[in-house]
This record gives sequence, structure tokens and C-alpha cells, in this order.
Amino acid sequence: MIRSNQVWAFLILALVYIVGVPFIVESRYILGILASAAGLSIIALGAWLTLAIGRVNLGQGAFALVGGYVVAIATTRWGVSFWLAIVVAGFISAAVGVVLGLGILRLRGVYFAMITLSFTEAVRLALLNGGEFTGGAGGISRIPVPGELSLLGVTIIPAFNSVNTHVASFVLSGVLLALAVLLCWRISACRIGGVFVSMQQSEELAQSVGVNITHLRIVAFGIGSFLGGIGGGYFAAAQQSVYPGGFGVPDSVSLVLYCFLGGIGYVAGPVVGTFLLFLGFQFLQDFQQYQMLAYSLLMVALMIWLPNGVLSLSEAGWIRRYRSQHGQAGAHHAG
Amino acid sequence: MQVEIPVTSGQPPRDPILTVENVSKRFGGLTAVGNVSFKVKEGEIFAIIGPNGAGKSTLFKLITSALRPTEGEIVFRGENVTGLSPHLVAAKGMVRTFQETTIFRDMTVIEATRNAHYVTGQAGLLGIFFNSKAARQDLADIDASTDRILELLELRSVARERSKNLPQGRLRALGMAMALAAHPKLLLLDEPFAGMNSDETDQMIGIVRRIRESGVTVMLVEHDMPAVMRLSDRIVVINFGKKIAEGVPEEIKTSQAVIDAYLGEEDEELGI
Amino acid sequence: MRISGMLLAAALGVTSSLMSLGAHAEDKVLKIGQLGVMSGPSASWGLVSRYSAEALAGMINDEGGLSIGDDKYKIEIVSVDDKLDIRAAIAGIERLAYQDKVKYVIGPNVDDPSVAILPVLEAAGVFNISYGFTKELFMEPNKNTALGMIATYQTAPVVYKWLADNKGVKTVSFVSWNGVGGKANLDSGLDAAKKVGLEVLSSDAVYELGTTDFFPVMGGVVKANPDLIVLSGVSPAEAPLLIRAARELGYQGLMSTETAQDAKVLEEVAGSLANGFISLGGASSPELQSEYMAKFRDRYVQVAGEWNDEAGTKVYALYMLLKTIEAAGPKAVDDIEAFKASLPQFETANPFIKDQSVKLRWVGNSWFGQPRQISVPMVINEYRDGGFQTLFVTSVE
Amino acid sequence: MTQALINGLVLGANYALMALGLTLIFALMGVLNFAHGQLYVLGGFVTYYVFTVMGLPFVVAVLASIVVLAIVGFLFDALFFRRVQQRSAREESSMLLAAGLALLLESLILLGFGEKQRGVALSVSGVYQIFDAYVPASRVVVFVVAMLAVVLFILFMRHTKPGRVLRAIAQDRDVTALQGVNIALYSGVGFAIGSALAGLAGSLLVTIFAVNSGMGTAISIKAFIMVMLGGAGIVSGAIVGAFVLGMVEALGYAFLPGSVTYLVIFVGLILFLVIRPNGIMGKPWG
Repeated sequence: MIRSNQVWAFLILALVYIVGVPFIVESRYILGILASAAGLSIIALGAWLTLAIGRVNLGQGAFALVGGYVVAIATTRWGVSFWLAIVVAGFISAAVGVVLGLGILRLRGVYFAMITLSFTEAVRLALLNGGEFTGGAGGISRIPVPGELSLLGVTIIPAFNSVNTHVASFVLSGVLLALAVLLCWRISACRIGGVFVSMQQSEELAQSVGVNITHLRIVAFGIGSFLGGIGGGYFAAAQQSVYPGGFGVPDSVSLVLYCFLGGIGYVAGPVVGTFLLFLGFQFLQDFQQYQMLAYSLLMVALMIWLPNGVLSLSEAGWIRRYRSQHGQAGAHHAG
Repeated sequence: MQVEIPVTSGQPPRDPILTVENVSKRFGGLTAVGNVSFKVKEGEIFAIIGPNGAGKSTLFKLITSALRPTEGEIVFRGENVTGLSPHLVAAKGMVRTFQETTIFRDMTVIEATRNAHYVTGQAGLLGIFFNSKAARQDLADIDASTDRILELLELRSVARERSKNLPQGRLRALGMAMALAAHPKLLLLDEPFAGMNSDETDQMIGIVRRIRESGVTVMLVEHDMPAVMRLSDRIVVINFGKKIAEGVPEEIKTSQAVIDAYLGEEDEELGI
Repeated sequence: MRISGMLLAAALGVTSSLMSLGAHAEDKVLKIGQLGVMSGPSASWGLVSRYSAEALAGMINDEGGLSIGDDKYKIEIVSVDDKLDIRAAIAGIERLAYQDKVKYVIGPNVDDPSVAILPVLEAAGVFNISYGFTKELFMEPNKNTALGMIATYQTAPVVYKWLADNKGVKTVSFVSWNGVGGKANLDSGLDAAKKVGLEVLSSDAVYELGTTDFFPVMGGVVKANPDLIVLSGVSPAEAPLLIRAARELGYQGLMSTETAQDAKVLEEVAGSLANGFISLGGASSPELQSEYMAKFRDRYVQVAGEWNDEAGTKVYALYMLLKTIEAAGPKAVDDIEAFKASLPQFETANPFIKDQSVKLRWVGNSWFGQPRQISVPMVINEYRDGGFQTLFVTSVE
Repeated sequence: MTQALINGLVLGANYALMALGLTLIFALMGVLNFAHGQLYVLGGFVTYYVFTVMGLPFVVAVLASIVVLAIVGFLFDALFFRRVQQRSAREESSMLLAAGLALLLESLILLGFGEKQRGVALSVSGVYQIFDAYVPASRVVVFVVAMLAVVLFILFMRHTKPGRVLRAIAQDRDVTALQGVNIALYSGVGFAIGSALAGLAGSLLVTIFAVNSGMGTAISIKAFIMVMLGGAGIVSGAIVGAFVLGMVEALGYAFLPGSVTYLVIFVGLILFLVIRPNGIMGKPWG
């Protein structure tokens, strides 16, 4: 059960991040990488939802590509507003996910991982060979920055080019991420989350008590694909361009890695993992040619020491002791 | 849905709740189950027994729709459920348990039982997500039901233990608790006595009886003859995929076919 | 080989990079950014850029630094790996522009990231030397990007003409890689072939970056048996494999590419099968190179562990940036407008080749409508037994 | 056409060598080894270093690759996989660990051996002509050695004690452990053999494909395709998968434009796995 004070705490934290950071951080570079980390976190949350039902999903890169291209094509060719386009991008990605999921979700383990990996490659190659429609190898550039969103003549969101574009992108990424976290948090805390955990541990058993596993697998995968599409759509507008190589197999693998390193037992896991590793890679820049080495060492070391993710530190002995003294232990069950 | 578990009187009811009619299953040329028929009546404890490899577990899988029969029909409460998806069979009120390997390892007893209440409740997925009025009512019902089930199966004391840390007997009770959470009319137990000592067996017999008293028909597939004899109202004996006997425990005990089947098996075991 | 000293080097790298964060000498420092792909299958593209810049910067610093106005500047190269990835390229250029306050950047190596960073160059006032060939990069309204080498569309007509005149080439087939760069190269090659009057037998042989076995790709090309097979814009890693596949499939004709290659790689991978292969070269072949170039080679070996012929073309980017800043005066250190204003009239001797009559300038007016290209000498080489021999030298304009 | 078929056959033999080690490690550990391609690359570089830089005979170079890679594989298991498999709540962790190790190995190779493409030119030269198709002698040599290695590997797995133990572990880890087999040791041995096979593949194929530090991921993905196509964890499956991929690739490049070939391969693989998840040779289970 999510307690309302937890929700308030989250909302305040999100607000402080979204509003406070642009005041403190002047560097466009830092704002830029924070925004990228937030965008990637949204996509990683999608991968996390499929991990929640016990599937290693290496197809998130493909859904991000689909979302990005939907935004790119809709805004540049048909003049659709970004705000409509990104929502459409999410739903088209979800639709692609549902159709694919109908065929592949009964597979598990490496079979599922491999098939989604193939999907990432297939989408990339399809976009590469898509001719005029997808812009082929050159992709689509000159995507306009998000314009004004107004309702009944009242401006809700100002056009990005009328304000500081960097700050606007940062705020957009933060808001989208907060919404994505709320979505996943709610799912995992309500009964559906409990059923997802059941399915992850034994689909046969879940089915035996009447769970329509086929249906719920599609739901989880569909929402995951939706988040992939939203994240991809965000990047299309933030970078003002999309390319077939924009997301590939290495990205798909990284996204799942972020989830694992953050801790897949926690909703915040993918977000913590993404920020830690993506920003970590940037800050290791000072190692110059040893940057990649330092980054991969950090990653492997984390996996060895904290195989259940960074957030599993919260279950370390001393924290648990503290909690039990303060009467909070065991208060996590879903429901 | 109401989550009352109605307590009925010990009146012996007569309507068949499950009818297995001429069911066969062949794998390639091999006949695992051949032309088996029987009826389970509402309110009874019914057992399928047979020596190792007799086709018991295949039959069990056929009834619960984990396998599709090559021939024959399975009728549950007047409805043909042959080949129906397992979750639909469960939703209709026929719920199975597993042997101990299949559990939600990382959940506590209370979590696992609450989670198993999937089919109960009026709220759809969106209702649950937005915590609609119906969903909140469902949650209250589930809490109440979970409470009753844990009480019934004597699991209160271990409610906050993780499943993987439970001793054998409790673990099997947890399996039944999860099955009861789906509010079955017919509970199918897969070898509930396997690997138990006599104390645990006694306890389990008590639990199964109480389940029946709560109004749930019980069918079990079992290898352990003495326990079955003590517990069951009626028994079907399977050997080499065929029904070789059916009747009350006294009839089975004295059936020559059954004695031969089990003697043959013991010879084999001695020979190894 | 470096494998033995690697741990030591790693330790040194960490300490030196930590130290460089704090310590600043009395000399003024001019930071030059370098953005390119330095990991993954195409790592050699960016690393050669980087090593070239570091080697030349080291030479200049050893000579006391660069004189701009009354001050001496030490040159510092700040490198960022773009992983051939758009997100990383944008993050990289933002880091260089906003974090390191760099005004001049060398790289990226290919087209997509070069296009993707344009908005940042504009917003931050950064001047970029790109190795992408897309013409729009160097044309109005873009003013902040210059081409650091010679593009396919510039080399191809010259090479094809020479081959038609001197080797009697009449028919040609193209092989290219699937990507923006590959496609652009292919188009300009086809265009040039048409102009020279060559008959194009096939141009649909396209391979994925990272392909290992080129037999299937080359099969169809060889079958048509053209006089010339053009390896359009291929990387140094793939060229020898393509050559070898063609030769092993029985191809006897000529082969060429418009990009720079490395003789050592050709020798190791294709051996004598690569003899006669025609490619674009820097001025590093013995008969052309000056003493300064020889010094640079030594320095490069110190930095990178081993010479790479591609460096012969890539050394020009940093050299031209520095010399132009020097000529434009102190204002240009922080303001690229002063730098850009001096481009049309800037001219200096080319220290890398013996022939001192050839000057280095910013060219490209006829191609891009503004001087946004370094006049790297166009040296056409032929590979033979482990080294390059110069066929002819010309220039872009 | 003949050329396309011959290309496919030769390609298949080379690919088979790439896939063997991967399928072995999968069978033993249940790990889809994302670092497989990097192990292959390391094998190629070791051979290059010993043969070209140190100037030792090619046979020594191949042996060096096998030994070095066997050690690396053993250490991978002992230092990394064993710990993570013991302590992680989710078994998928080891797949991700492999992906992390791939990155680590790749950056080490880049630092150690540099960014250049490296090749080894064998002194075997000449080209055979079969009908109207060409087959270079160097490929014939590699083909023969590759097939020999495959046969030796199969004999080892069938007729030696360690081979039998490894097969038993692949079949049922827990039961084998109950019989008093030192699972930890044999896992290490299995991993070592799997890596050594990857190293052998790299060592032989560096003579025709050359290696560079960044090509590992592409190799891994190709090997994954073959293994899944043939049936994960089954040796014969890996070999069949390799020849199927070789043929499809060769025919695709002959008749389809550019990268459409791999688009067709990936879409085909998805459809194939949906219909038959256990691959061509895999026994349907569960």
C-alpha cells in the first residue's frame, strides 16, 4: 500500500528536482546529461515492468526507436504538435508491443531475451531500409522543438524556443519521468503488482489460482513498450533528430543493466541505476582513454558486491535494525 | 464476489461435480491414459491412487487442463471444460495444488495467500489501478478471506515467514491456502502426503477434512495407501493408464486387482 | 607491445588526469576539443584524430608553445568519445563547450553526429573541423563547421579521370557501407563516374558496418568483372578484407577508394593481394614528407605506440586551427568570429611536405560558397609491398 | 549460384567454430555469454601477437590463444559468475554480468592491443576453383582445422571422464552434484573449455577475417543467432545453426539488396522462434 505521506514526499522531491536544479545548475552540459538520464530512465522503467513478470526485455531500444520516429514523422511531415505526437508515439509503441507480445510472451529466459534482441536489430534495419518514409540511413533531422500548448487560449506550456530550451527540455524530461515513476509505483503497489510478482516466480502456479497470465503479460509488456515509445519520443524532440542507430542492441542491453544495477526489486531501481551509470560514465570522462575501462570496472564491481542492485543496500543489516527498532519492518507487502 | 466460505452440514450430497468420461491420452504410440471414466460427487473426498507410473499425474494434468486429452470429455458442474485454458478452469471453481517445488519462494505466507485471491473481486485492472470503490471493497474482502483461510489451515503462526523457509508440512498447507484463495468448488490435491512423517500426515488429514467441511469437494491423487484409506469416501485405482477398480475404501482393500497391482510394484522395488 | 606496460599506464593515466584537474602552469593554456568515436568497431577513426592532435600539440608545447599576440600558450587537447552515437555526441559537445569552455573542436568522424551537434555549435559559438562529408555542414546558414580533409565528391572525379586516362578504365562497380556516410560517398562516386564517362556496372553491393566475411558481398561485384571496383568510403579496417575477398574470388582488375588507408593494416590483412590498390594518402610517404613530418611521425609513435598512415591527413586539422588563431590574434582565442573573419585571407607554408610552393589555405569556395575546408594536399597513392607509392599530387581547387 | 552456395558452406564452417563455445557455456551454466565475441577477439589478438609480433610459429600462436583463453574463462567463472549466481536473487543476473564483462574485456583489449585492424597472413596461398566458384586455399585450411576441432571436441565430450561429467552437469546440475562431483571445479573447467573454443575460433579466423578490438558484439550477436536457430545448449544444433546462417547470409547477399539480408534474418529468426522456440535440433521440453 502506498501511504499518502510517501506520495507527498515523492511529489515534493520531484518538484524540488524539476524546479530547483535549473536554479542551482547553470551548466547546460550538466542540465543536458541530467535530462538524458531522465529520458533513459523512462525507457528503463519500461524494461523493468517486463522484468517484473520475469522477462529480460532486450527490445526497449526498438520501442524507443519507434516512438522517436513517430514523433519525427508526425511533427516534420504532418505538422502535428509535439504534445499530441508524443502521446501517439507512446500508444503506437504500445500497439507494436502488444502485437509482438501476443507471439513471443509465452517464451521465457534466454529465448525471450534473444527474440527481443532480434527485434531491436530488426527495427533498426527496417528503419535503415525504410526509404523516403524513414529517411533511410540519414534519419530525420530538423525536428522542431516542442511548441506552445494552450487550452482555450490559455498557455499551459510555452513554446520551447521562446524560453531557455535547455531548461525546458530538462523540465520536460523531469515531468515525464515523475509521471512514469508514479505509473510504475502504483502498478507495483496495487494488487496487479502482487500478481506480477507471482507470475515472475511461477506462472504455472499463478495460472492455477485463476490468473489470466496471457492477458497480464500483454498488459505489462504493452505498458513497458508505451514507456519506451514515450522516452524515444522525448529524445527525438530533445535532440531534434532521429537515426536508425539512435538506439541499438547495446542500448537495449544497457537499459536492462541499469535496472539490475539499480535493483529490480524496487520501482526506483531503474531510475537509480540509470542516473548512477549514465552520469557515472560522463563523470569518468576525466579518465580519458581509461574512461571505458573505469566504467566497466565500476559496473562489474557493483554486480559482484551488490548483485541485487544498489538499492539492496537498504536491506543491509544496519538499516534493517534501525527499521525494526522504529517498527517499520515487514510493512512492505503489496495490497 | 462474496468471500464467505459457507460451512455446510455433513449431509452426503449426491450430484456429480466432476465427470470424467472416456478420457484417453496418447503420446505418439504410447497410451498414458486409456479410456478412463468416473464421477466425483459434490461434498465428498475422492482419491485416485495407483502404483508409480500408472498414469495418475497425466490424468491429473488432463483434468486441470494442463494437457489436452486425445479423446474424451471432462465435465465440471455440467459444463464441458475439456481443453479450456487452465486459468478459466480455475475461475470456474476447479483449483489444483502443486507439489512443493512450485511456490512463490520469496513471498511471506500472508503475501502469497493474499496474492492468490486474483479471481475474487469486482474491480477490473483499471479499477484496481485507480483504487476504485469496488477495488477498496475487494481489498477488505480479501483481507477477511485471507484471515479465515490461514485460520482454517493453521498457518496463522507462520503468517510472516517467507515461503522458502517453511517446513514441508506447512509448505503444503500454504499451497492449499493459495488454492482456497481462488474459492474453489472442487480442490484437486497433487500427492498431499508425499514425503510426510506420520505426525505430519495426521495433521494433513485433519486439514483436508476441515476443507471438506467448509463446503469444498476434494479430489486427491496419492501414492500413500494408508492415508488415502483413512481419508477418502471413494477411491479409483489406476494401473497402466486404465481404471482397474472403483469403490469405497473397504472394497478397494479387498480387491484382488488392486492387491496384484501393488504387489507387482513391490516386487519391482525389491528387485532394484 | 603495450600490453606489458598497460597497468602502469593505467595508473599513470589516472594520476595524471587527477593532477591535471588541479595544477595549472604559469603559461596560458589553449584548450582544443576533440570529439570522435574512440571505442567500438570504428574506434580507429577517432583515435587517430586524437593521437594526431596530441602528438602535434606535444611538439608545439616542447617548442615553447604557441605565440598569440604577446603571450605563449600551451596547447591542451580535451578528448571526448562519442561512441558513434548521437546522444553521446551531443552530450560530448555540450561538455566541451560548456564545461571545458572549449572554442575549437576537431571531429566528429562521420556525418550524423556532425549534423546533430550543429545547434550546439551555433548556440555556444564553437568552431568545428568535421570529417563528415555532407555538404550542408559547410554551407550557409552554417558557418561554424569546416571540412578537415578531402571529400569523396572531390577526390572521385580526379581519381576516375586519371584511371580512365592512364589505365584505360571503362567500367566500374561500387561497394559501400550502409550508413549516412556510405550512402553519400556512393552517390558522389556515381556522380563522378558519370561525369568522367565510365559505365557503372553495379552499385547495389552494400554491407553492414562490422561485417567480417565479405565473400557474399563481393561475389556479385566480381562476377560482373568491371575494370575498376571502387570501395566507396570504406574504413581502414574493412578495406583490406574487401580487397582480399575480391582477389580470392578471382578478380583481376583495379581497385580504389577515396579515403585514407593504413599500409600496415593492408599488409597484415591482405598481404600482396593489396598490391596496386589506390587510395588517398597524407603526405607521409617518404618521397613527399618533410623533416617536420618525420618528426611528427616519431612523436605520433610515442603517443600511439605505432604509426598510422591516416594520421598524415589528420594532422592538418590542429595545425590549421592553431596557425589561423595565431594569425587572427588574441581575440580569436575566445571568439570564433575573429577567427572566421580571418579565414578568407589566411595562408601559410605547408611544413609537412618538401615542396614548399604548395601553401595551406582555407578553401572550399567553389564547393560550399565559403572558405570552409582545409587545403589538405590531395595525394593519390598506390599500395605496393607494405608501403604507399605516390601516383600524383593535386589540390582541391 | 554455385559461388553463393560454396560461400555459404565455407561461411557455415567458420561460424560453427564461433558458436560451439557459446552453446557449451549455455548448456553448462544457463548463461547466454554476452562476452563471447570479446573472447573470440582476444583469441585473435593473442595469435596475432605471438605469430606476427613475437615471430613464433603459427601452431604455437594457436596453442597460446587456447591456453590464454582457457585461463581467462576459468577466472571468469571463479571470480565473477560463481559469486553472482550464488548471491543474486534473479538468475538473469549472470546474463547481465556477462554483458558487463564484455565491456570490460573490450576496453582492456583496446588498451592492450590498440585500435587497429590486425590480421595474420598465412603463407598458404592460391585459390581453388570448383565449377565456376572460387575457394581460397587459406579458407580450405581453416575449414579443415575447424572441422577437426569440432570432431575432437565431440569426441572429448563423449569419451573422456571430464567430458561425461560436463554432459551430466548440462543435463541435471543438482543430480550431478548429489553424486559427489565437484560442481564448482567442473563449472570452471566448462567455462574454460567454452572460452578456449572461442579463442580457437578467433585464432583461426584472424587469418581470414582479421580482428579489431570493437568487433566483439557483432560476433556475439551472430553466434547468438546460430545457437538459437539450432537449439540452445545443443552441440549439433549450434553446428546446424551455423550452416543455416551461413547459407542464408550468402544467398541473401547474392539476391537481396544490402542490409535487407540481415533484416530478413532477424525477422525470420523471430518468426522461427515463435513457432519453434527450441530450435531446429532442440527437443521440446516442458
